[in-house]
Amino acid sequence: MLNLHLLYPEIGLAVFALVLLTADLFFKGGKGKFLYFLGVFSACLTLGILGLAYSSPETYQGLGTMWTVDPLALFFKVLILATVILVLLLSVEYKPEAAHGHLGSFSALVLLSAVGMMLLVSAVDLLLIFLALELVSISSFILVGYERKDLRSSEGAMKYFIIGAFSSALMVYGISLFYGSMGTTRLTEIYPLFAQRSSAMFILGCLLILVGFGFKISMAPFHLWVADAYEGAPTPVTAFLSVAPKIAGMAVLLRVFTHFVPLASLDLSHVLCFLAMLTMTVGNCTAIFQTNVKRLLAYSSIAQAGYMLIGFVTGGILGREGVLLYSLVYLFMNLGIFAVVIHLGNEDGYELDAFDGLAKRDLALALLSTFFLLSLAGIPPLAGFIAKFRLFQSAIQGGWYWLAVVGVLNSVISVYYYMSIAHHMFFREPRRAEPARRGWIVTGTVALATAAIFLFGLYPEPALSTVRLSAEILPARAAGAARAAAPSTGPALLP
Amino acid sequence: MLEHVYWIPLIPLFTSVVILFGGKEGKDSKMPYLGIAAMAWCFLQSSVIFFQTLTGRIPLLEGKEYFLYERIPWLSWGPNLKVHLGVLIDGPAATLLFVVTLVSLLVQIYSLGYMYDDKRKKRYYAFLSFFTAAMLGLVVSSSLLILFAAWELVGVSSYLLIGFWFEKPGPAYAAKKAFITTKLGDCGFYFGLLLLFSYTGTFDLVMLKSHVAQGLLPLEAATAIGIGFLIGAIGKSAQMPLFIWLPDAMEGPTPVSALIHAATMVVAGIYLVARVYFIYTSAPLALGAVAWVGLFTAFLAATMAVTAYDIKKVLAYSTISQLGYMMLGLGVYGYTSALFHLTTHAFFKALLFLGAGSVIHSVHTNDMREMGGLIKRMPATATTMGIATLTIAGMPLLSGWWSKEAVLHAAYSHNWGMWLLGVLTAGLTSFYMCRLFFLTFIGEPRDPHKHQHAHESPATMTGPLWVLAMLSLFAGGLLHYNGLFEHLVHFEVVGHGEHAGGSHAPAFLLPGAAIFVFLLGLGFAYRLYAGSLKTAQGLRDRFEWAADTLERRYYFDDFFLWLVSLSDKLAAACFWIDSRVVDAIFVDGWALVVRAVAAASDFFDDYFVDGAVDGMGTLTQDAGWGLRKLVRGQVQEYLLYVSLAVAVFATFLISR
Amino acid sequence: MSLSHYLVVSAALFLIGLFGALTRRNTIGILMSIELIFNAANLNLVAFNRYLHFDALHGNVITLFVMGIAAAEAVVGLALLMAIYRNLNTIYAEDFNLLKG
Amino acid sequence: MEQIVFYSLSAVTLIAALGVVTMRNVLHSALMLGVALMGVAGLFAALGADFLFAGQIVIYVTGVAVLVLFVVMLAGRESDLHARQTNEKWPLAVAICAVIFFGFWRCIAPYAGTPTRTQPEPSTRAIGKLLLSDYALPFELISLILIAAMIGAILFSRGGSAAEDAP
Amino acid sequence: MELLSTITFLPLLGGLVILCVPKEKVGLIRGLAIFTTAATFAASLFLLGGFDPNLVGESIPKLQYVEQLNWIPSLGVHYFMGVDGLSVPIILLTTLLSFLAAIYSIGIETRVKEFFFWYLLLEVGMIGVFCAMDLFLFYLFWELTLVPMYFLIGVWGGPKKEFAAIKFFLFTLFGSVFMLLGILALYFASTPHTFNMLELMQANGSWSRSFQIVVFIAFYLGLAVKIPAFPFHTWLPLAHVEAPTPVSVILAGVLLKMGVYGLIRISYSILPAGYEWFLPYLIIIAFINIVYGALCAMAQTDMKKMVAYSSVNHMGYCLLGLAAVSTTGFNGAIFQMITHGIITGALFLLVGVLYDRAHTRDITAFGGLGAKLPVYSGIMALTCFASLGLPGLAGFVGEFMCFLGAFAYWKFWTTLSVAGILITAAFFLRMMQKVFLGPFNEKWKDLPEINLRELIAVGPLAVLTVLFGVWPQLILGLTDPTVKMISNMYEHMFQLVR
Repeated sequence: MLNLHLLYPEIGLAVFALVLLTADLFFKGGKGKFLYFLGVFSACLTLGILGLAYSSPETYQGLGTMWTVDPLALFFKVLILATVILVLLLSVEYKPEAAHGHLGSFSALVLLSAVGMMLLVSAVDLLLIFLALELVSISSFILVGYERKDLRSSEGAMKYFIIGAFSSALMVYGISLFYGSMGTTRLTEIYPLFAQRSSAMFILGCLLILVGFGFKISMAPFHLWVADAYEGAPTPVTAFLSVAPKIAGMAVLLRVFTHFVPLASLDLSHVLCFLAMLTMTVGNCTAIFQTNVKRLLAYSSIAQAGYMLIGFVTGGILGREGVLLYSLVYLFMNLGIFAVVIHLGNEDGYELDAFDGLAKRDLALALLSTFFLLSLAGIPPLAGFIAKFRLFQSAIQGGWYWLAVVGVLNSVISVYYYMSIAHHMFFREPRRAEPARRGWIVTGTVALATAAIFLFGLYPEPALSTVRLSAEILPARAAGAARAAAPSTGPALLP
Repeated sequence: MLEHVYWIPLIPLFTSVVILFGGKEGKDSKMPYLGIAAMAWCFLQSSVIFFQTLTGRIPLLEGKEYFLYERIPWLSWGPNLKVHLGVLIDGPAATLLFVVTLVSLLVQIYSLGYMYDDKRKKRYYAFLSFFTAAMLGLVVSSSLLILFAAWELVGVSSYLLIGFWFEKPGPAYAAKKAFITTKLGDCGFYFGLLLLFSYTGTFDLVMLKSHVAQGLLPLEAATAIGIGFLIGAIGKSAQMPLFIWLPDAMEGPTPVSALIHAATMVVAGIYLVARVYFIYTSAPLALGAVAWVGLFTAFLAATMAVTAYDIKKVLAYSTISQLGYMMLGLGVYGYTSALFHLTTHAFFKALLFLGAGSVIHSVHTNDMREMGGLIKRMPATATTMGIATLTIAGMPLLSGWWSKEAVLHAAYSHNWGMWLLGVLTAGLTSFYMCRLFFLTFIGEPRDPHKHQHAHESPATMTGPLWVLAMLSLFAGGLLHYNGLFEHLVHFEVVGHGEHAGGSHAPAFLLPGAAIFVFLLGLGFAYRLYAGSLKTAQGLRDRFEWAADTLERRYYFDDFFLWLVSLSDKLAAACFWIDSRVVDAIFVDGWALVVRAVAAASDFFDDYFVDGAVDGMGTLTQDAGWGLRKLVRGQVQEYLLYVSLAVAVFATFLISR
Repeated sequence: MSLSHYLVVSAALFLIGLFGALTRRNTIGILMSIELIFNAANLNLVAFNRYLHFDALHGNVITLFVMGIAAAEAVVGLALLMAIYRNLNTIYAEDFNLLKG
Repeated sequence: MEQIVFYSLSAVTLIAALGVVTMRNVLHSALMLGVALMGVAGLFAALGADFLFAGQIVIYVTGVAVLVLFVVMLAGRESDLHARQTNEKWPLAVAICAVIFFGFWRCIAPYAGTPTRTQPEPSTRAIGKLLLSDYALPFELISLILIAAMIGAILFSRGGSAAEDAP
Repeated sequence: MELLSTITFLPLLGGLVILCVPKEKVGLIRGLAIFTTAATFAASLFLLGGFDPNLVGESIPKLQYVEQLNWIPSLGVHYFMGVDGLSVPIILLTTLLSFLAAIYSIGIETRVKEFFFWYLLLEVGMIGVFCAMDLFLFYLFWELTLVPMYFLIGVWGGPKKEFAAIKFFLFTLFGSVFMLLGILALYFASTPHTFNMLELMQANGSWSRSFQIVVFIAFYLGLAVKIPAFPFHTWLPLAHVEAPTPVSVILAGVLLKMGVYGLIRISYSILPAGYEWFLPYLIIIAFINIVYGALCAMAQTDMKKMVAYSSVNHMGYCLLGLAAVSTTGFNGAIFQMITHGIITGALFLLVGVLYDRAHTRDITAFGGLGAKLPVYSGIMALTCFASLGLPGLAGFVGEFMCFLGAFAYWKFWTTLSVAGILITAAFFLRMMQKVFLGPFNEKWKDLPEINLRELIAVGPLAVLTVLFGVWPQLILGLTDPTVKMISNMYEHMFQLVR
């Protein structure tokens, strides 16, 4: 049964993307800003359509041939669209004085990658997952290299492309092996075959698929492109890359590797636990030595991916809820700090001394960005802490003590470089006395993000309940099977 | 009169606060008179109490050995642990009340004249009344904890008074030294208190006495507590190892020395041992220690006094020696004799100091070598000093004779060796006291200039001298008459009668030896110091080394200085460890961890992957590319890492 | 011929592509090697479809899609390459060292 | 007879692939790529996937290989022709390939000797039906991907006109 | 009307109001800050008024002014605030010191608005820690104090302020992060998963000893950094020296107490087996803290660093009291905490007064100030003597009770620690002698006497020092019933220790 009606939001967004593409012909130069707002409007419209799915679950949630629309997918679709809206708004703010060509194609590409992500999040077929991943990758290759004139942008794009292509090639080979051992790429059908078919080829296939996903969420060994691509790309694209694909990647990881192919069965959980620790530690330790804000935030996003992996490794309800909550909170934290980076970047560039003396120039902005940084570091009264708390809770419950300890130590290391930014803001003298003139978009984004991190920090109850509701994955398999593989590795310390 | 005895310590306390904050500084401030009035009132109260208790008009409470025992709860924690603020008046307390208030009153009157031209007189009187309040608090308090509190407050006030002229470096250093040394002693006291509390659970003297009586305190605990209190007493009463602060304490004004370092504070140690005598009697070892410490202190101090030329230092050594006598008295079960000696000593030692004060006041120097023949210029001071010298030297029928004789008698009954050394010290005492008298008053004036200016002190100063002189003359006899003092202050030791034990000496031996030794000392002193000092100088040159050791106080001072420098070195070492080692471990340790991770990834990269790339320079490329830096942004490196990871994990998973 | 023969050929093709991607200094060489890997995967898919899961032609359809993707990748890659060539006038992977650290 | 076809085709493919990887001259390696892809097409034919054989030829051999040739011509410089083409890390790359080959060998071993059970028959109709029934969504999606690629290609290969520069 | 919440969040309200006031109106900002701290202090007095010390539970502490509402049901977290005999005196100390330090910080000229915002935020965190009875809430307030302190030290501090600020932040965070793991472990160990301290106190019977030890170590790491116990104390001298005077008053006066409070409230009450296992090490650490701290203080020439090391010494006494698991020991520890807060607070203010005038804290640079600044040296002498434990002043009673309590069980170590008292006396007197006594150093002939503002800040503390010294029952009356209950909560457990 095709029941394409489940995918109306994606289809609508794709149409809007194409409309934007054609509109690009008519609007040249300055008037291009309108196209951004058109993009934002289309994203809002899609959100509206999504609302239907939430309002009447029985009609708008269900299983298509290759895709399923379930609370998990809906939750992530909402997050992706929110990111798109904020990123498009920020790109209006980005380099206001430079003349803008092809604004239409820029926002079209963003919308296309949003479509890709929305499909990725709801796909249950490996081929569809691969195609969605490809759409996202290709559009982001182009977005990273969008500033043709800037050498760094094209070089960053090139590096990002080479590694992206390489890992998608590996992934395809993995899918072929998967197809070979399982006979089909549809994850829903593999469960009955699963028990007796876990041959070496299947494991290798899954591993190579994991490489594809690892690249997308910048897991440890596959994270090396992140810094170069983020630094090269125009800042709104960096913001977009650091949030949306990462969240989508985590969603698909959750769906594939905790629901359909339980980790423990392939005893991958120890490997992934090591990878999670590696990601966090490498992300944090290299971030300490950075002087460029974008590279620092790149490594910080790698570290954040590491924290999310904790929830993924420990599996179980708590782990899944932790990942969902973390992605929700991470979105606001990151976009908040990127708004400030863009705002300052326009005049002062992207070195750390762009933040110098911000407290003197614009105390409110300085205070709010400090709250973002503290939330990223996981300091209690803010949302970041609640999210990390949930993840560590799942780790301790699952018996992964060492993972929790490494996670906790990493948040301490992360405080060092987050605070080095605060250090520049509060302890250094500003280069220019007058405060930078702040557009309404930056103020709006920063205000929204602060409201979010304080709301989720001080009264996280609504967020936690929505997350618990949306942590349910369709098609629900026999409950027993998933539990069977729950890891019981922790020493029997717990009485 | 007796019920309100708790007012006696409180009145001087309030006056000291009033004086400190009220009135204005400067020469003619009225505050001193307020101080004297308050002290006069206290003296009146305590003398009434003393005479009534002495003459038996106020009887002992039935079945008890004290006249008054009241207390109010001060501090309570835990189920039954309570500390009370209370008053306990028994024989020794009454005596000491009288002695302390008397001497304090006389000193305050005397200071009117002595400190006449000092602009910070107000603060001086405030400290004096604060000191007296603390001392009286110590005397009357019923709980050992409050006694310890008063003990430390007395230490602080002596610190303030010694360092009164703090502009000069001498007094400042002496004050610090005094406080630290007494604090060292206090640690022993502190340890004793802790041990006592851990065994009995209370600080109250009366309760403690009943506890010990019931034998609840094991022997080794009693000994340890006794030793602890003894160390406290050694610190405060300047006994052998910790006496070094007393000679230096002479830097303070002379009336202060008279009050604190002769009559009151220094006897606190003796009073403490007397107050907890029941512990000592149950721990013979501790009592023995008391005796030997007292004996050695007496003897060594006496030897040191012989060679000293500073008039106040001689008196300081003599005080240490007399305190040694009292300790000896206590140590040989001579409880009454020790306290009797304490009382009489207070009078004539105070007199000696005040006399010396008036001499210094007029001659403006402490050094006896610049004095001589002052009797012509200062007849009143000379006569009173003469009486005091005779009393302390042991002239029969004077008060010194009675009390010292009683102590020697008790020593003899206990162990004749002690008695012999005691008599020898008595001889030395009379020698150095007469030497002092002759050097200052007799013979021709060595410094004519000072001699001309010497003048008799004003009435306010000589008045107290005469009062003390009269007391030194008659007090001994009166108190000894038909055992008045005996009745007031006695401690019957169950196993050891006052006169029991020890061989009974023939009646004439003890007094005879004492008289003989007194005359011997007098003769020698006259021979050496009355006329020219040639012979004395000759003797000194021949026994150069002996004179030198005595000058250096048997190198105790150097020992403690070395101890202080040792603690400074230790402190410096600790701080070095703290800033280098402990800090390094935790701060750099943390940075180390982070750098290790970064280095590991670099090492992995350089060694493993870039091995070949380092040879970049040698690559034959056309000039366009030029020298290329070691490249980290190598995209193919990233590919290598990815494939390497895949290879490793593949083998790991499949081979499992 | 049996399935393992084809699998061996595709594995060999995969490895050669991998080797090429890791060692070629010219970016185009890297792209070409990645094309080889894609083809190895296609070969795999068709072989499995033919030998094991012959009931439905899923394998072939997937291969078709993979070809499409490979083509798209090549297009974008080469376009990027042209952009870089115009700025840096070199296409050697070692020279992309502007972004590092 | 079938062995001969298989062995010759696979030999051609593998040698051509090796050529792509090791040829000093980029132009030659591009040509070799074309030959390799043709070999793969042949293998498809051997496996009875006729539609794919045609598809491979159309898409890859003509499209991609030729495109690569153009780019080599455009971007290549005289100095590239005789430059050493492999960087110094090739010993490590060989080691990695060997390890992975060992992994593959462990996977392939169980499938040795599985015979083909059905006779190959024309597959175009079946593929067509499948494409529009089960794989409808991927079909649409691939079009979106190609559009995106198109945008990229146009954007990047646009001339040096700096006027309407990208944001 | 929830009194505890008002006391805790009144400063936050003040802080937010200050944020809205424009930067230039310095006078208004200072007025607002002092008014807020004064109001908080008044509210805490009101709390004291209504608090009945004898209302004590049998097996677990009985709380007063309890506020409990369901804050995050999905995490099982309750907004649970309550006070008992242990926390009331410390809250009073916090509000008093904050009020007096606020008066003293009128002297701050640069960036006044930010200073008072962080300052009031700090006060919220501190008060919250002592009222929170829910582990999650406790941790939240505990970390809330970190950020403001980082900025207060970092912006207004001395020459090496940035390094001191980040070192303080990382050190404390490193410890408290392990505390978080401990809290999580406790959460999962309790049968109906809960963060509520009171329920955890009852649930610890069922936990295995090794579990309690591991969790105890996790908590101890966090608390030891704050106390500061021996190996983790190196941040203290640096932070104290670099922090501006009012901040170092708060740092010494209150932040150090959070560690000891945590030890009693969490480590002892919830993990008795862990605590009992750790006792022998605790007494050794206490001894090291006392003697090592005193010796390091002796070697200092910087006055403020010396006072900082003396706080290490004094907190050593608290640890000594804690090592004696008895009513005497605990009472002594709490008493010592309160009086140390008052005395060291006053000491830091006085050192600050001298620093503001002479711009140097080097002891050897001064001489004979006694004559020039009579009132100042009078108060300084009083505080120094109180700090070295002179009876009749507040320092002695707490110290003595700690020794009494500890002596009952650890005779050897306590006797050694008595040497600590002597060394403390030595270095304080050495400082007094070098600075106040001896020949007058002409360099300082124009030093002005202590002014009214500083006198108002220090005066009450000096009066309290004497008051608590002469009549200590004022504090003991408050704490004794609760401590009696706490100390024999685990009578059977610690029997073997006795």
